[in-house]
Amino acid sequence: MNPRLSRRRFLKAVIASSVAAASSAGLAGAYARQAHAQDGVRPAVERLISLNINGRTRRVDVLPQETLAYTLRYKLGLTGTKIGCNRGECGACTLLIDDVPNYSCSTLTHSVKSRSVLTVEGLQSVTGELHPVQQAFVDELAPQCGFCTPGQVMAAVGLLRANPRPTREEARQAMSGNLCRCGAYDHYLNGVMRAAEVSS
Amino acid sequence: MNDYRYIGKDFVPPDIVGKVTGKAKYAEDFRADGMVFARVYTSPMAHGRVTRIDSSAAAEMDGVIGILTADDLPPVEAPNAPMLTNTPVYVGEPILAVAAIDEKAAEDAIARIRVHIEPLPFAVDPLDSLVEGGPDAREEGNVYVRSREGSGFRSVKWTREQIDEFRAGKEPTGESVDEWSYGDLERGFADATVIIEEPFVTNGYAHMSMEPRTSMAYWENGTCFVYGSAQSQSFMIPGLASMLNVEQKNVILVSEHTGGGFGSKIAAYPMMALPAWFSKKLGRPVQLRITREQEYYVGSARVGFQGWIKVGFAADGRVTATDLFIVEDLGPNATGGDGSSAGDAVSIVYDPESMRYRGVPVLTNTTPRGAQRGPGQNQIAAIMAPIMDKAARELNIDRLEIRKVNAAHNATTVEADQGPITSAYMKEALDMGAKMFNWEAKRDQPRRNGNKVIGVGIGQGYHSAGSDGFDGLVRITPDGKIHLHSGVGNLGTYSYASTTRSAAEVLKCDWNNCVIERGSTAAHLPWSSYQAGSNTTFTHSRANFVAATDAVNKMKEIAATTLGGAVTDYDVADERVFRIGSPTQYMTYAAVAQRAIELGGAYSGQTWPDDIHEITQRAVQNIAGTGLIGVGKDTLRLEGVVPGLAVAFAEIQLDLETGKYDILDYVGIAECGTVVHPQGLAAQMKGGAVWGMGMASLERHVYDPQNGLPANIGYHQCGIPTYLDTPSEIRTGAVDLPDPQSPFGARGIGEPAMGCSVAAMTAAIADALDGHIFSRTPISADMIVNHVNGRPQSFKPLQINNF
Amino acid sequence: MASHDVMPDIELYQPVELSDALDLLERYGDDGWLLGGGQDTYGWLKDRAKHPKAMIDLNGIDSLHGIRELADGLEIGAVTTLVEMIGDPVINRDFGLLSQAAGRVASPQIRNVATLGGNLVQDTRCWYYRRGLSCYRAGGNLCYADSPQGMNREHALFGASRCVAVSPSDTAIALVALEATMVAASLDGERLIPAEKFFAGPDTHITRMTSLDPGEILTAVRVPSKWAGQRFYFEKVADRNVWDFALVSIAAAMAVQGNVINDARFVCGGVACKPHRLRKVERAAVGMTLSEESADTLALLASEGAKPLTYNQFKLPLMENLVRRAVRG
Amino acid sequence: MDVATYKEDIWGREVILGASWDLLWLVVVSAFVVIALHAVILAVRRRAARPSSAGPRVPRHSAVDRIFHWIMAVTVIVLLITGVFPIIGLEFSWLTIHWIAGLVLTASVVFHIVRSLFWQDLKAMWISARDLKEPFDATLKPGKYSVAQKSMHAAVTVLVLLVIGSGLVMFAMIDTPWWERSNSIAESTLGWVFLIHGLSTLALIALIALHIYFGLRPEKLFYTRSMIKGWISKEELEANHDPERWAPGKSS
Repeated sequence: MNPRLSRRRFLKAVIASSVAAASSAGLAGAYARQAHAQDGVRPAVERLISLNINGRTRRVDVLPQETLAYTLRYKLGLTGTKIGCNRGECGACTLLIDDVPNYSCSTLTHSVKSRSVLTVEGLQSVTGELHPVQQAFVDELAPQCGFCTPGQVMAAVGLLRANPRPTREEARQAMSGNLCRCGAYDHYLNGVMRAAEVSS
Repeated sequence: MNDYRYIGKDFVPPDIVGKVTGKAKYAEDFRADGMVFARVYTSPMAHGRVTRIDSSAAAEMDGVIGILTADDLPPVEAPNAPMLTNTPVYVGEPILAVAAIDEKAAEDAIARIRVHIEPLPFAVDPLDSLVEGGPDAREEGNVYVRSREGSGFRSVKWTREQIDEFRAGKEPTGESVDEWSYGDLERGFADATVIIEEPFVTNGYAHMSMEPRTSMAYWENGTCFVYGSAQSQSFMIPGLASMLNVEQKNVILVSEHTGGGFGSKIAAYPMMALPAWFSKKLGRPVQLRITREQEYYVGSARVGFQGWIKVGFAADGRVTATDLFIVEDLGPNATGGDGSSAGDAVSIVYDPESMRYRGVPVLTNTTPRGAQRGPGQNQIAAIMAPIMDKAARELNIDRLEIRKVNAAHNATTVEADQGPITSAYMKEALDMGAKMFNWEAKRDQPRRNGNKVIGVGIGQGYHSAGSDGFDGLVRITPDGKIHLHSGVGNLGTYSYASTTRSAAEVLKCDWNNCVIERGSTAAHLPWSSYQAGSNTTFTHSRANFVAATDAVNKMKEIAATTLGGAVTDYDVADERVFRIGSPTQYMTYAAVAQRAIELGGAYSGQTWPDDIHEITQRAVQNIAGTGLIGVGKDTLRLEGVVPGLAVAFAEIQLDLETGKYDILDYVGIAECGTVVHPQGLAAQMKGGAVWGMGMASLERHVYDPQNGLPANIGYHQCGIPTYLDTPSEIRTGAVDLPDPQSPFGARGIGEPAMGCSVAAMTAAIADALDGHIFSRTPISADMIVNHVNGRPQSFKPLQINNF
Repeated sequence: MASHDVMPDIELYQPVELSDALDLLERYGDDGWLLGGGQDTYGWLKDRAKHPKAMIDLNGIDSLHGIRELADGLEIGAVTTLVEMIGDPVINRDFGLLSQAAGRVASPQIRNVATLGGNLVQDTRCWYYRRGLSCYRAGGNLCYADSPQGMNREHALFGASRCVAVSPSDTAIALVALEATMVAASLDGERLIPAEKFFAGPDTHITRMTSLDPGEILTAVRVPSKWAGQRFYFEKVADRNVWDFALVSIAAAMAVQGNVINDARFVCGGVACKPHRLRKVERAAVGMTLSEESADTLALLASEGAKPLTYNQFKLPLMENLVRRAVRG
Repeated sequence: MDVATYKEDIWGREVILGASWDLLWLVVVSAFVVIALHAVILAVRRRAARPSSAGPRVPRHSAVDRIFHWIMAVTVIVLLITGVFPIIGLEFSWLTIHWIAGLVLTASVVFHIVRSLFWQDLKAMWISARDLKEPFDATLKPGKYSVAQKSMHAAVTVLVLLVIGSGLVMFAMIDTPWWERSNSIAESTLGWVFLIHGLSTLALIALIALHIYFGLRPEKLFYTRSMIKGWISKEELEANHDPERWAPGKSS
């Protein structure tokens, strides 16, 4: 039985009478038990859900607490999305949800039902042609170790969808939620600016 | 400029596309049938002895496959770090591992395990351990001494007075265990017009590579397959084999991509071997994904310095003498080296006429330390730059001039033995940087604007950047493909690829016909250098040159025997061996390869030179008969230290009210011989610059001395520089003068690229604060605010691990 | 204190009606965890430093979402994201202070999902507490940060009582400066709490950062027109310009006529367990003209009554400087 | 229901956190039950005529003792309110009031101890073998204090000393006008201190409930009056006490 719940009930009871308090102990317990029984009545989330990932609908069995990064990497085999910190402190797991950059390590999979998820695997054209951002990052030798790159790519794609012709400073601000331990920021920004040019 | 075909030209490294598409596989992206997931239980205690492990509840849980403890593993002799331990010497040291069907089950199990640990005395500040009666970080002692008389642990103590005097900024009088010197120090100081004496501190801080050191392993009839995160490739094998108690031929390391290392993944490390042992016990593949927090614990960190330095300058700015004393904050199981390397760096970058180095590497119960980008060189670079500027002021010399007066050149003699260097053009680098940066104008501009002050600084970086003795291996197959076998790791510098281009250069072949064999030691890789110490470019331009030359000679021999004439009559071009003067007489590389197979012997790798490493021998053995083999050990001339040098010019605008500053301009100049890969070089110079900026003011290493707890276990607390803490644009350049001892004149640069940056930053900060020297890194906003407001700093003198 | 990073088993509810959310909260009591953007949730759970039994996701409740103009000012739903606030024309027109504050929170990706409610009720960043140590705030018997050797550079100057942690919220100081009102709903009905009273110190609520009672949900924030379009100043000083929390931050609102300050609110973040109002400065400011002299005079009043710890004395001059800058504008 | 609550300390070891406040229920409820039972029993039992408070008076409690008693009463109540209410959910800024009240209580107790040691008759409070027969033998009448009163005093003495002792250790853990808190006591030690403080508080709550109940019972009300006004009537004296063993006026 959760302590504060019981304490609060206890307090109310004391003000009434301690006889009431005596029984309210049992009451609260019963209440709590009954509450959990009710879970059946109004259930929590369904585990088997459909996800729209890179334009495809995938049926997945998802635990209530599961993060999107975990579902992608461990259930759907989409390992392009990297887990650098699992804390929303690095951006390696960045992907787009309805075109908006998100940290998938800090997003519950159940919160993206009925929304479209785009990961780095979904950028290439059917003919295998690189997305302008990917091509620009190659041309500018933007990645070094490459572990933060998928996140950088997705942040850049998100930016260009919202703002096709950003200034370098706007790009810098928009990319700032992605850490690069190799310190390739300058090259990534060159890439973003190049991609903006070629795609417009 | 050279007229090479590939050297000095940009190219698209074969692995980069995978990085932008997410197809590049890192250790934790691999899966194997029946693979289980492991997690480690880490020590909550800075130093203790495990008395009892109660894991019964965990073992019975659903999904739990097995538990591994130190007792399941062969003992490891200190100071080497064990895979699992029963006597943890730092918070976060792995004590046991649990394997389960998924990570959650493994963590649920970890949460149910009770480990009883008897606490032992600990120290998180070297001086707290060095002082008489102070605790030793290990029961064996607080210093590990390496010496000819025999290495081992000792308990080194100073008297309280000696510690207090050191803290008070006086020359340390306590025992040092490491010492070297050259020249006449006394005379050097006697000759000096200006003498500057400073106590200093450089906090260590974590490598925190983006990719935590995940590893997956399984066994297949006696051979262990390890999918690990490694800076190096072939170089990992000997260490890994000994950790696994198997022969080198029975270990295969797959490491196609590595999410950063910066010195923390140079050679085999315990967490790489752990899953292999676990897999052996469970009989199924085991993956151990290291979490960010655990990466902080086991991922190693830079060695911290608590030091004292005294530098004498002649009237013309020449450094006459340098006396350097360093107490190294070594963590629990490193054996030191940063301190002495710092001394070496000083002897090269500032070329003092006389010098003495003394040091004590003290063990502390903090996270393990290891080499980190410019280990030693970069700490001292940050301390030296403002000292040079202070001397320049007192001698009324320009800050650029005083550096040029002491700049390393081809005739400079270096280090304790005052030996030669292969080549050095520091003066040229300084001039080039000054020009690009517009030094005079920036130096003389109005500095104060309200509460904002401009500061400009010059930094110099150094690291030995190359060695010899490694092997090269190329293979030409009958399909006309040229296979360049590269056993160096893939850290993200692309030097694994750019160095193979020296072979292509020699073979005069089309780069599109070249295939780089790499990524797995099963890909028949030669014995190669570790990808660290700015080593790859120099070392493997040479090794690949040797192998390619061997291939060319063999092709000429084959052509001569096939088409007649003498070997000297032949030359190569356009993937043909042709008779000089009669271009109709030629064989294509494809044909030569076919012929080589028929001829056998050394041509197709049936035999090989006996001076090559056993790993290379095995590689040749395995590809024997598949084509023409060019192989050889690098025995080219190498006399003297190979210096990687870099200079940086920085302009900052410091806000006196907040202690924060913006970097308005940054110019980094590389002095690394011939430029091999311009884009790659720029990337290294800029990455190094960012690292320097982090070290200068942001990156943290905080320990609670009362409980031995680290604060910076994640990216947030570590303070890794972001897009908005670094300049939007960083300018770079290169001197591009060839080194005589490298076939194409190339040397390495990775580490100096950072040293020059942190030095330029500390110098610029001092400049903005009218020459005030903090003699400490990082210089955080609070330190600047306290200084500007005439408040004492909050930390006590020489306190370390405080930010 | 083993290190963890995988989400443990926990129930998830995604109610679409506030009443359902309140029922769930009442049902689970302390074991229920309200979910906004979740950016200050998953770390706690992954670390297994807190052990709620159920997450109650408020994002599906339309009534908690959006920005509405009221007769007097405007109302911002609790699950409105920071990025929505940053881009909102009305907020930018009338309450630039608030959008500036929201714009300095954490990182772009976090601002995309972080909610106003979550940013206001987020827990302190004291690293000892975050590490899962059972200090006073975690229900224990001592404070690790304010021990003789505690590393307390980021900790409190004011209002500490046993616990010395500070309030990390950037939007909180802006809302206290704007004299906002918090709307809290519970099964017993709705309660209006003045922003200043909404945040609680350790002297009264050592295990909570707000005065929300168990069973209560912050549903909206009302910003009165009083300060609309006035002279604002916001600044946050942090080690890094992304992600990091304020070492010291300031939100100031000034009603200025001609060159004279008629009314003013100065609130600092990062110096106390709740947004710290600089009452002395506010009183003294009234009637002053905007000048460097007034800036200096007011600055000196900023840090009065501060009790610095071992490593945070730098916050005193920093506060004074921020007041100076706020007056300068 | 545990007596103590536990937690994992900084070293990952289980240590005591303090008393389990769920015990509060038990204490309050059982105190109530005991009181209720006692009330019922006495209600059914036929009671003797109550002695009159009129007529000549004899002194029972000197002014000093009465002042001490009421100071103690007030501080203890304040301490209970400031100490317990926040725990059961009524949160307010309690700490300062709590420790100030604690100091007042400590001071008055010290005063009382010194006074009783040197200027009062310790034996008056001593529980002898004869006292123990009292309740079972109607012919035996107590001296100045009945065995019930003596036991109450003894129990309160022990508990108050415990609560003050542990309280003083906690006092060292907070900032005061006189010192900065040390915060250097081991968690494991602290746990015991909090446990003692908590348990003795819980016991005091029960005891005080009884004390107040008896103080308000009609046949004992004259004792409460005597604690306010200082005197009881000769009649009350003779009805409840043995003049041989307590001759008011001679000893205070």
